[in-house]
Amino acid sequence: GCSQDDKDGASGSKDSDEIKIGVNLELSGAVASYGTSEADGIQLAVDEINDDGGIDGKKIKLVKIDNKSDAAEATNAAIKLTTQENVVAIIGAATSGATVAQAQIANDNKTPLISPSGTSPTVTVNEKGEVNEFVFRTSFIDPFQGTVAANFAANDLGVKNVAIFSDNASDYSKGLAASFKEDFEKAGGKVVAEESYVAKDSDFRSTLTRIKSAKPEFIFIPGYYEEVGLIVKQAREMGIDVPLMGADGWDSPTLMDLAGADALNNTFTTNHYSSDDPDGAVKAFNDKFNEEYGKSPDAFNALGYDTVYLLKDAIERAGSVDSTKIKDALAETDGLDLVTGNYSVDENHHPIKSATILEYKDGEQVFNTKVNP
Amino acid sequence: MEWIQQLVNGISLGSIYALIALGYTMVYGIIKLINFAHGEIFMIGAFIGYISISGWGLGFFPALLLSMAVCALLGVLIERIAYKRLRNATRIAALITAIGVSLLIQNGVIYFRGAQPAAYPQVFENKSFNFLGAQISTQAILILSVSVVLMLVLQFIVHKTKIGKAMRAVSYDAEAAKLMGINVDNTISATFAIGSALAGAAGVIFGIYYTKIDPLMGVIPGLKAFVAAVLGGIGIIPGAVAGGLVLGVVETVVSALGFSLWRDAAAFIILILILIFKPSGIFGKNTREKV
Amino acid sequence: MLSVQDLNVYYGSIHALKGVSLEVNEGEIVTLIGANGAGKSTLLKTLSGLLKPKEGSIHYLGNPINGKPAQSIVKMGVSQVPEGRRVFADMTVEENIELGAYLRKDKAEIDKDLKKVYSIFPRLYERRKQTAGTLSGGEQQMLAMGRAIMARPKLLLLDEPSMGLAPLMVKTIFETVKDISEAGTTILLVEQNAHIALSIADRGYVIETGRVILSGTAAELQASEEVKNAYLGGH
Amino acid sequence: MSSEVLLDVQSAGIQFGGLKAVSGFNLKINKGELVGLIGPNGAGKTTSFNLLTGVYVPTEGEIFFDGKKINGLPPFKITRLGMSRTFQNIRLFDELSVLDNVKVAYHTHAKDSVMSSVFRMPSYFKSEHEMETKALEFLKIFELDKYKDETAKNLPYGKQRRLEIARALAANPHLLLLDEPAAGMNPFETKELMDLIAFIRKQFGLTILLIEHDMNLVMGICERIYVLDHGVLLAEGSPEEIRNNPKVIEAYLGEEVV
Amino acid sequence: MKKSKQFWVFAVLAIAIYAAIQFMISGGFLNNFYSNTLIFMGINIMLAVSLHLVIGITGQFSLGHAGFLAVGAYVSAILTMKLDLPFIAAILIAGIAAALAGLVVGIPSLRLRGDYLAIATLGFAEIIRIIFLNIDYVGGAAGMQVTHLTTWTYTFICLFVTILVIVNFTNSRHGRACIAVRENEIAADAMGINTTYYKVLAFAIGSFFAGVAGALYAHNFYIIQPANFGFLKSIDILIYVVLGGLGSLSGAIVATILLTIVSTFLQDFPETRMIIYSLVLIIVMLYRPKGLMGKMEFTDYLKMWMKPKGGSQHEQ
Ligand SMILES: Nc1ncnc2c1ncn2[C@@H]1O[C@H](COP(=O)(O)OP(=O)(O)OP(=O)(O)O)[C@@H](O)[C@H]1O
Ligand SMILES: Nc1ncnc2c1ncn2[C@@H]1O[C@H](COP(=O)(O)OP(=O)(O)OP(=O)(O)O)[C@@H](O)[C@H]1O
Ligand SMILES: [Mg+2]
Ligand SMILES: [Mg+2]
Repeated sequence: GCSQDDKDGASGSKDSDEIKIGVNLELSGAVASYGTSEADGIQLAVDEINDDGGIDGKKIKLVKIDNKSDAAEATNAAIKLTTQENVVAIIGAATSGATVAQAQIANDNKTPLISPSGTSPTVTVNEKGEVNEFVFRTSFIDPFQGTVAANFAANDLGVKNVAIFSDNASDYSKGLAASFKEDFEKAGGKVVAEESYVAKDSDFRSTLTRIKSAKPEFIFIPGYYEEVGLIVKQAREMGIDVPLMGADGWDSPTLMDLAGADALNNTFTTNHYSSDDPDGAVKAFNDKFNEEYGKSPDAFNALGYDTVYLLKDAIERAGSVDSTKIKDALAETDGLDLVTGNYSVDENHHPIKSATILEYKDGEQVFNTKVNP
Repeated sequence: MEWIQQLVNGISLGSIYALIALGYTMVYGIIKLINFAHGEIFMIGAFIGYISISGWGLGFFPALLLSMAVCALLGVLIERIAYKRLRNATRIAALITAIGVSLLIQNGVIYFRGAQPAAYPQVFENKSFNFLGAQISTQAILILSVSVVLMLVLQFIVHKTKIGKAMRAVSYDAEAAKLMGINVDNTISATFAIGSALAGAAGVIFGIYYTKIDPLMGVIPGLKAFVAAVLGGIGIIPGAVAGGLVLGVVETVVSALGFSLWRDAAAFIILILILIFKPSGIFGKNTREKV
Repeated sequence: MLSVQDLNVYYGSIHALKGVSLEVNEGEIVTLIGANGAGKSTLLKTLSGLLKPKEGSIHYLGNPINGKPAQSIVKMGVSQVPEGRRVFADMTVEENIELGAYLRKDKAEIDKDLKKVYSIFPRLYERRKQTAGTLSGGEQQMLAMGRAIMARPKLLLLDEPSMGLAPLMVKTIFETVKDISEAGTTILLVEQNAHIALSIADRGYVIETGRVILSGTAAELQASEEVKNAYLGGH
Repeated sequence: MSSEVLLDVQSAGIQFGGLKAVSGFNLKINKGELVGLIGPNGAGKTTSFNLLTGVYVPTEGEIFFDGKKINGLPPFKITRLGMSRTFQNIRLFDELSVLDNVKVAYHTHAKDSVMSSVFRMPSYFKSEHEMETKALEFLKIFELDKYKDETAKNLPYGKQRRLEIARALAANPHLLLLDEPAAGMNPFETKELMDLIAFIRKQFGLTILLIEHDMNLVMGICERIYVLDHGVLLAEGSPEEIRNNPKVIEAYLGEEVV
Repeated sequence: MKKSKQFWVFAVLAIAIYAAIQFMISGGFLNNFYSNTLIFMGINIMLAVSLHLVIGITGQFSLGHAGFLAVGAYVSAILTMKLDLPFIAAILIAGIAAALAGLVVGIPSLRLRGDYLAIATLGFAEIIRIIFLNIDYVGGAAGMQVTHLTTWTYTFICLFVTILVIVNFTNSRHGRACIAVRENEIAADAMGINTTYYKVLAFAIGSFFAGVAGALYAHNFYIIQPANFGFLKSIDILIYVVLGGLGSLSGAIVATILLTIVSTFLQDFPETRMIIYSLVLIIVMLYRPKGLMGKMEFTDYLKMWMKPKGGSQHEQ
């Protein structure tokens, strides 16, 4: 990084009446569904802000790059955004791996990087335990939701023997499973079966058969709604009627369609927010999204949307588009109200957000409990 | 009891693979083209079924037929536009075009509707009944029977009908086939039409059985169908079904033993072992080139 | 019956036929002789519609057929036994023979012809369930002939039918050719074995590097010094 | 005919499914002989070549070459022992140049290792040079040297046949097996080929076994002839004996023969 | 000799290219983005050229190249990150490990032909990927973070060696033996060529350089994950080789450069990027079914150009 000292001087866009923000997302490839969802949320937020006159009078200009769900492409894209486009900040990527691939570049080029949904702790804290100064995230980190779910299962549901069914291809899912297990065992429970699947599977019957024969009273399924929908459906078809629980990855209107309302009875999730939360911001977002895209938003849409507002808040507080100042402002974010909850950041750049526990009842998400960190 | 259940699970998973592999092996056997776009036609078939059922309120059978018809047309169109010019090119060249077509369809669909999954509406009640302590769903039985029936129909078409013989003739030597008076272009189109219609049917049935469809849904099943087709012996129609079932049962057994993460690896190990001992698949004749 | 005028055919930049003209009358056996690479096979392929001529015309029974697709030419009664047999390797012998009758619908007659083919080539009957690819070279040649007979052609194009055949079989094949001709089929015969070809043919053409250099009745050609030296092995 | 036996086939045979393509096949060839193998189509001639060269493994009997038992050996090892062949259906390396086709056959006699060619050590240049000169020599004999840079598949048929023989020769065999070398040639070209076979035989001290249906060629140059029919030996003898053998006439030659 | 003169021309040209680019990088004329694109291109060329040896020269249809890339990437990452070995050692050992993997895969599967071989190699590559997915030591699905060590100089040297070795191999009796196997395996066998040996050898050499490329790859992109090495990656590499012209090393290089440029250029059209990319693929194949360069090499063009009436000359 020896040619980076021109960063503040020659970057033409910084003095113009535009704020250039890079978007580095999985728009094609294996996890295109996450990336495209976030892109929709981001676009909605940016349109809103620009229609409102922008940030301090400056319009946001997005520079989108598709990283094809590939870490190498994500690196390349990040380099392009920082050195060619001289963006003020980068939003992305949707997965932890593709975010980690950019972390070093963000640090080297002093460009804030915010991942809407990179939940792995390693996104903001590298393997040596050092905080990636310029890297932030909008979502929870994995352990937090795992802890919440474990406590809920042990205390509120009062179950003793549980099974865990996680997605081995996703560090999100594995992270959640690990923290759930740790805290649930700490609470005196027993994990009677630990099974895994791999994202993009559609048939889970054989593993569910195994789980069923272990006779758990509760199954923790940290995963994304695409697979979870099928798992819940197939589990219920096979006569598994114990409570099931997951995390924010479940959140999508499609889950209801995939699993069916009946199958979803007696299932719980932790989430940032509840879309039927009477809270004005959430409702406004829902309506606006519906109007724009003709469907209800899912968690990725919301996280993408929130990431833009998180950045906007930081820029406003920094009072400048200077990257380092924005970074400092981001690190000081405190109590910002977002669609996905009230957001503060800790010293590891992990968000401090409250979690909501929701229950599905006859096709409706019903608020159950709110858990503060 | 658990094992009977697992066997049932394996067979129902395998019949889905078999169903997709049938159309794959058909095109593959006749044109000798690894039609990478087969998985994408399968995906389009699933979406057409979805739109016609949830959008236009069609019933299962009309939706199935519509999807098969559209896919047949799409298959012929792809063949005419993208593969026909490459008849005399190397097979790998055609394979690359097929990959191009497959990417184009995937990303075209993503462009127009996004990459998010959609959920199939419930068309008929999925009842399960108990057999020796195992839960068997009516849909699983439906899929297995559809696969077997289609296999028989296809086998009949390819081996007993005139068009079938023309297809095989074209596959061995297109120029000599022309000298028999066979219209090679039409024969190949017919092959694509049938193969793609089968993919369309598989798409709808997959949608109903698994509920979830998305623009990338064709990738993995397409690959698995390819594996199943090779496992059974390239171009051999009963082989596709056998290959599909073997694949399904192996995957299930491995998961049932608690090695679900090694499931695909185990499937490939079985594949490789079979190929080592039977280099042209389960049903493949070990025909050596006559010297 | 067949009239070819000034035919020019190219393979990419290779000019394989350079202004070939020839005539075949109904009922005749006409032979084409010429060294390797002279363009004989190219001519037959062009007649069958497998190759498109760049210039020139082909009239068959008074109709222009150049540029028509192969299958419609076959439909008009032109059948070819291609060079190198080109049997359908993975199909059985019987299926191969049946494919010869692909465009015919008269089931009863087809069966009759099938029996006829088997009586000409009993070896094919013995092997009828075997896949064609495993036949010996000569057996494949018989199969290719049998397949062409099944089409009941009006004009039969034969490309080196004696290649690789045992002497006895060569005799059989040429007798068959004569029989087919006597039954009313016109024949255009490409042959390396100029002795035999000229002995059964009515007329012949000599082709050299894409051009007709000589033509005449079979007797005339047999007597010609040029032919003797170049194609009959000098005696 | 008292000289050393080069090839000794002792009741060899092979079965494909139910079909006995060749059985109880006995054949002995002495060093330096030129022997013909004839028989009706499908008699098993090519198949017996395939048995000799290791393409098929015999299901019965034994084959000795130069005193060594060779059944069961893979083709490339048999070739290295000094037996090479041509194919009934021409099998050239289509995309390679004429020269390279011959060089490939000389391959086994070159010494440079993979390392020496990758790092272009002197032995590489030496062996390339040797291969090139040798290959050109063979091409010259077959009058193919002016086509040396032509892609093999672009040669006319007759020249392809010659190239195949040149290539087989470049493998430096003691025993050369020719499967219908004159197929597709006109009588004039066949005559040339006969002279050529006679020439290379003398030049390289070869033993030759050839399959051919052209009786001019077979009767013209072979010293002894074996006749196969339905996979079994029908007769064996001098051209004269064979020509007059009623069994051979009935099964193969037909009445009025050359 | 003529051949060695050619070598020196090649070497001088290569060093000139290297020096020019290195100068532009250190002089700041090429920013990070361009130099990174060049490195990426170099790695891709190594992958394409090494697969070219297997498919284009030896005619063995392998769909598992990404597996060897993965072996190289993971082995090198373990060596530098966990065992603190120097990068150079990691590169070499990565190549050797991949070559060994190539032997393990090649020996059983290279007896298969055509599509059966393709699916078997694809299977092996998937098995390799799944093995890494299940080893927690290398991070499982989350992958492994790797320090950035790859530079233009490393890339260039590795690329140079790759091309040199493969060109020299091809233009030797061993390379000709491989081509003979491609052209007609039965005839090659009959000419005394140990076809299995050469198939396995070509496969091992190809795997070696894929492994070296893997080492550069791992140390260029900060993180490696099993997901980066799926069968679609193998297909990407296959596309380079076929698009350039099966059997032409120059073609593989040209196609890789072009596709990398196209792909980079298309970053500005994120929504339609893959659509355009796939259209490019289809159209190129439709109009140049033999690939961009057919079987021609740069040197063939050079010869034709220097000897205008030289007709169809074929080297290699
Ligand atoms: N597919 C092709 N591509 C390029 N050139 C070809 C092709 N087929 C034939 N030729 C060339 O065209 C010329 C005529 O070939 P053709 O096959 O018609 O000869 P022929 O008279 O049938 O010879 P033969 O007696 O060997 O069968 C030859 O020079 C041959 O090399
Ligand atoms: N791989 C095989 N599978 C089954 N049958 C075979 C195989 N190879 C040869 N045959 C059969 O063995 C018999 C002998 O074949 P072969 O090719 O040896 O005959 P040939 O004597 O060379 O005849 P030709 O003179 O016609 O070439 C034939 O009937 C053939 O069908
Ligand atoms: Mg010819
Ligand atoms: Mg033979």
